[in-house]
Amino acid sequence: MVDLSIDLNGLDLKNPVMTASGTFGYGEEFMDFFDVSRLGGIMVKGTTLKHREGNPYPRMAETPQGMLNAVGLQNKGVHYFADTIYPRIKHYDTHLFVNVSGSTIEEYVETAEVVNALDHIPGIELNISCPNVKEGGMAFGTSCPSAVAVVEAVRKVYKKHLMVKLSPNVTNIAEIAKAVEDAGADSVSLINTLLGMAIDVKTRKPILSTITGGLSGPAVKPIAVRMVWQVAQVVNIPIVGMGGIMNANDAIEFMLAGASAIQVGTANFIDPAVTLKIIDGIEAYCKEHGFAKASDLVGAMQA
Amino acid sequence: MVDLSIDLNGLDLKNPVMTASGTFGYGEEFMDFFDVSRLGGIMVKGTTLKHREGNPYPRMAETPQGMLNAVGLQNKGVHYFADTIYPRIKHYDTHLFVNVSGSTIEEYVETAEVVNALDHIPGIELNISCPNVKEGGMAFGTSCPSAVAVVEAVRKVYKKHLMVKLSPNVTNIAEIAKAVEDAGADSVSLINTLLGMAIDVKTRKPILSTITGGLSGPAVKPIAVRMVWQVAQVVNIPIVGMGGIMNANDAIEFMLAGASAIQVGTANFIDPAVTLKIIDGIEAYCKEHGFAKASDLVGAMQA
Amino acid sequence: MKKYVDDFKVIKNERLNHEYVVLTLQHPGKLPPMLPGQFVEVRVDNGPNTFLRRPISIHDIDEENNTMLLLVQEIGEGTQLMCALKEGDTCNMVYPLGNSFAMPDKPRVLLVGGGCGIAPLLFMGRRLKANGIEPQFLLGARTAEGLIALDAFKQLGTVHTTTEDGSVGTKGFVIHHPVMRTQTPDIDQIYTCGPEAMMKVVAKYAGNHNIKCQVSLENHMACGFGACLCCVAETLDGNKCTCTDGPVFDSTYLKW
Amino acid sequence: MKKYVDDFKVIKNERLNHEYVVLTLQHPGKLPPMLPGQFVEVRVDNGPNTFLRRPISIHDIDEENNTMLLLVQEIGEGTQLMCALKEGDTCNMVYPLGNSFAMPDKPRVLLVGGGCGIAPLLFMGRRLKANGIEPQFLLGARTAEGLIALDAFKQLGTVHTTTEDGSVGTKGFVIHHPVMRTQTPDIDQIYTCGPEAMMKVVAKYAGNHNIKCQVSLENHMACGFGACLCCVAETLDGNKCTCTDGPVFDSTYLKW
Ligand SMILES: Cc1cc2nc3c(=O)[nH]c(=O)nc-3n(C[C@H](O)[C@H](O)[C@H](O)COP(=O)(O)OP(=O)(O)OC[C@H]3O[C@@H](n4cnc5c(N)ncnc54)[C@H](O)[C@@H]3O)c2cc1C
Ligand SMILES: Cc1cc2nc3c(=O)[nH]c(=O)nc-3n(C[C@H](O)[C@H](O)[C@H](O)COP(=O)(O)OP(=O)(O)OC[C@H]3O[C@@H](n4cnc5c(N)ncnc54)[C@H](O)[C@@H]3O)c2cc1C
Ligand SMILES: Cc1cc2nc3c(=O)[nH]c(=O)nc-3n(C[C@H](O)[C@H](O)[C@H](O)COP(=O)(O)O)c2cc1C
Ligand SMILES: Cc1cc2nc3c(=O)[nH]c(=O)nc-3n(C[C@H](O)[C@H](O)[C@H](O)COP(=O)(O)O)c2cc1C
Ligand code: FES
Ligand code: FES
Repeated sequence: MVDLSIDLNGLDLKNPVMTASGTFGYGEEFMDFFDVSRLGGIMVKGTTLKHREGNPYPRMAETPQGMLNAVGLQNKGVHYFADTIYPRIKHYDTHLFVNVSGSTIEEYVETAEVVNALDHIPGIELNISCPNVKEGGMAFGTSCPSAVAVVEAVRKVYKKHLMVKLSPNVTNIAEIAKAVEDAGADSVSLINTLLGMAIDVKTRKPILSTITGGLSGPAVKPIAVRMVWQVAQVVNIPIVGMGGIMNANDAIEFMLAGASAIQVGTANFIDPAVTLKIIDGIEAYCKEHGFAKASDLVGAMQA
Repeated sequence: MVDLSIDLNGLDLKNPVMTASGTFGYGEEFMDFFDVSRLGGIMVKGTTLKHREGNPYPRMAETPQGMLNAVGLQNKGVHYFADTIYPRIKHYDTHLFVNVSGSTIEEYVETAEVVNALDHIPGIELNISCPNVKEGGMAFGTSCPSAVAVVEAVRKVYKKHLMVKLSPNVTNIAEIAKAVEDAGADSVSLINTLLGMAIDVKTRKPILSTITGGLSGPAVKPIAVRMVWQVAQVVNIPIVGMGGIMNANDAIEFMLAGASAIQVGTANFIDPAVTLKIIDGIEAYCKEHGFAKASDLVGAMQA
Repeated sequence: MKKYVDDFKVIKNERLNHEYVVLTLQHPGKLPPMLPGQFVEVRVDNGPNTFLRRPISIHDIDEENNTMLLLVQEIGEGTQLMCALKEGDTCNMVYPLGNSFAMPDKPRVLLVGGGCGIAPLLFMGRRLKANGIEPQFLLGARTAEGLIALDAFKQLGTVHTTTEDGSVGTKGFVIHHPVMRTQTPDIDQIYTCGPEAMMKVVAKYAGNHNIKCQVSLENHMACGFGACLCCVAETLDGNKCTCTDGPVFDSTYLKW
Repeated sequence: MKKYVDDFKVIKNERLNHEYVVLTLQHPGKLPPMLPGQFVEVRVDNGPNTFLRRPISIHDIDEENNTMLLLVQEIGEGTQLMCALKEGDTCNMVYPLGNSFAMPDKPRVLLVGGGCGIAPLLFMGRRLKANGIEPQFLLGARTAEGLIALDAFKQLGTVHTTTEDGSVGTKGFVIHHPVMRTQTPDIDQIYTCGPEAMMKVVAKYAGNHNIKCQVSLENHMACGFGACLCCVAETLDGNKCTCTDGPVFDSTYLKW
């Protein structure tokens, strides 16, 4: 038997496979396809203090082996989440994380405080890397001082697992990861989407209402793996890797590069039960290659 | 008749289609496939002051709609180029540019000086963005002060068209483009490859001998188009766009975003005569959409 | 309504003309319940440019043979690949998705379609007929060749047609057809699916005459089942997903 | 040698066993000159993971019928797609690429192949025979099933075989075959293509006995015609492209 469990800095995941924020709703949308309790973790949709309508339609463009999105954190606000959605999903037998976003440090802090009070939410993922909102979002994640400021502020009020989600739209992601670790993060997750754009040559207009959007999917995988590997060289906290994971081999690539766990995003749209296949595939790989524990894969690349 | 010519800050290109450095050899390799004189321009292989062996094999990995390379500027040095290769290719009836690289500012300057003396080379492309060499290369292109330093130094000795090739591995490419313009560049070209990585899960080793390499191909196109558009908002010199261009529609997307000319890289490997098809495709598009001049497409996106 | 992911078998590919194909797809077992107005998300794997699934309306259902019909219009690489499916090929689908046309309170029903938007109207017509309502169809196209699947519709009700070049039916757009030009129309309910411009004039006409009108939107989708929030339409209650809250909306609910 | 890009027509797909296929491809016109040891770059379009062309050796040429044979081993998505090509399909190729095996000075020639590396040896054997030289072939495989295309080789010369399990021929690797174990071998020239480990022991044997040895490398390639510099092998003169300076090298020239 392969031991699939992962110790994420004190948080015990039943396996390394989580779902990525904004691509898995609140898990409920997937219940028809499989029992989401089998997952290592679920990252719920990007949540802000107040209700947000998100960006105007069109919000999506297909690109070579990838997609651009410009959803813009549409959500009903953290209080609605706590009051209405949380009671519906808190019984899932897996770790639920809330992906927390804000336009100001105060908003991040206030949102984190609300989530801190929810018993069945063992952690948050601080989204300092959303490229699809005008204020805040990615701006916090692209410089060390601003990243540190928001992490330190949230750390003061948030008592559970604090995962910080990094932006790939930076010159030196390792530097930011290190700064965020020093500021008190329990783990880092990466990558969020890369800023991209697509133009419809027939109409000569940008396809997205916001002109630019966030690129995800297999196209970004080589960049994401590289960033995970770079970050793994400098931080001591666990890394949660993502970006274009479509199957177990992709997931294993991230783990070999240094990720303790992985998140699956865009792939959920194409195969809603893909995460189960990835869990089974990691198990099969461990068996075939003689790993007793999935955690032995972490950083096992031979450079 | 559509006028395909482009004024690249005083340099008259017969059409907007150039080939990207490191993907077209010295043009000779393509002579069997088509007459390279039909091109708007040819960017010859990355050239350094001294002979370079490049990186060890393996230097290539295939990725979803893209590839990683780690060639590492293998070339015989600028003197060999001037003495042996230049005489062979100088008769091409198109603009030949030399892509100039170095580990130190002095090397860039000395190499540019040698090229300055070659009558049939109307311009250089200063490569401050190669991710595949240990020293110099990308390091110069990822901060404004170092980019400015190398451009200013080369500008002093290089009297013809000075194109500067920007790195996409930065937080704010527009800032660097602006700095480089102020330092005396005649045009900017972008994007060079994105730093990426791939691991063979069977062997658990990196596929490239250098672990990381440069990502190119359609996968990066949305990022490249976005960067061209961002740079177009801030500079007044022409932009030469590239990154994943496979066909005329892709080329037009870059032009609409603000590129005066484009370069085709990886696509040459898959279809050696693709550049001709792109030239013809741009002409057909102009006809169909009522553009008398291809230059009218530049920046014609309606935001 | 429970959603599934299944491999269907292509048992027939009938080409109607140079741009339309009707695919008959067979479920490996028993087809689960589905409603008119719902759609499927088809996986089209073998193209370098087709990354996401493609949403396609359920054109018709044959419960006895456990088959589903899709009416596909070739407009890009994904639909081209679908139209190239051959007998015996496999087609992976997520289904059934979205809400559905609501059954009418009153019997005088008009279904207005254009382009591939006629697809869900056939299934709806069948269910109406099964409920004792004989609907009228108003189908518009650019030319005679664009008027497809008429025979199937004729089995379910009266079929009116318009063509822009006047080669068949009334000349003009659907809105120019007599059935929509009377001052006191004998219609209680309209269902419409097609180009947005067409649906907007139909909805406006319905509004002017106090006719209930349900429209089916074809927004671009990444997932089709509520996970991505890419497919929103602006409604009186803000942005709503066309894939879960839609694709069918009351026309008055949309901010058009 | 002038290079071309052309669509060939698949006129036959012969499956040899679960991993090997021989494709017969017909040129639309007259085949241009090609040499044994050269290869083609095949475009495999319809896979999300196959972005670059795939290099495949020229297995044989039929100048009369303007056909080319490729021996393809299924190892990944690209070769799987090639092996799935059907009669009548089109296959786009850049060809002919690379240098070639040099014709020998002396007549006693041994061609040593393993795996898909036997592919270019058939074409070479045919040219040798046309030049009045009857070569010996030494073909190795893991099991009897891996020994393919033997009949074709037998028409051109003596065929020796080895299998790792001893099911056919000598038990062991090619290097264990008697033809390579004599102290005074009656061989003037070896040509070898196959797994690198195999070629290395063959080259070492050749070196020990002062036999000339040409090896054909199968480095990963992005372009196949000298444009990318991805395919280099280390030689006495530094890095050389296997696609233009190779794929055939004198074994003593390589830094092995
Ligand atoms: C709920 C729903 C039901 C649908 N039902 C049917 C149906 O029954 N039959 C049918 O043929 N089609 C239907 N469509 C439309 C169909 O999904 C698109 O035509 C298809 O996704 C296009 O894919 P493609 O790869 O062929 O084209 P692409 O290459 O993706 O696109 C080609 C061009 O069409 C545009 N386009 C792509 N998708 C859409 C869209 N959804 N709406 C408008 N323009 C688009 C693109 O912007 C592009 O300009 C439906 C769409 C939705 C959302
Ligand atoms: C000059 C030359 C001639 C060749 N001749 C033939 C031939 O006649 N018949 C034949 O079947 N094959 C031949 N090959 C090998 C063939 O090119 C590869 O098997 C093919 O490219 C693999 O593509 P794929 O998509 O099936 O596998 P991929 O999915 O690309 O790869 C599957 C696995 O095989 C490995 N791999 C891929 N390419 C190579 C390679 N070139 N060498 C070693 N390992 C590789 C990958 O790293 C991966 O682990 C030749 C290669 C070269 C360079
Ligand atoms: C439609 C969509 C919505 C997303 N919303 C969020 C979000 O709300 N918060 C967040 O941190 N990341 C969001 N992301 C980014 C993903 O969580 C993930 O970082 C990214 O998509 C890369 O992974 P993938 O390639 O597996 O999709 C979103 C991505 C997509 C495609
Ligand atoms: C094999 C290879 C070698 C390259 N060598 C160079 C080089 O020497 N100098 C340089 O500035 N860019 C080099 N590049 C980058 C390309 O010129 C181009 O910027 C990049 O590939 C993006 O364009 P594409 O997606 O069309 O290939 C190289 C790219 C590839 C794939
Ligand atoms: S298409 Fe994903 S939510 Fe509607
Ligand atoms: S494969 Fe490109 S140079 Fe050899």
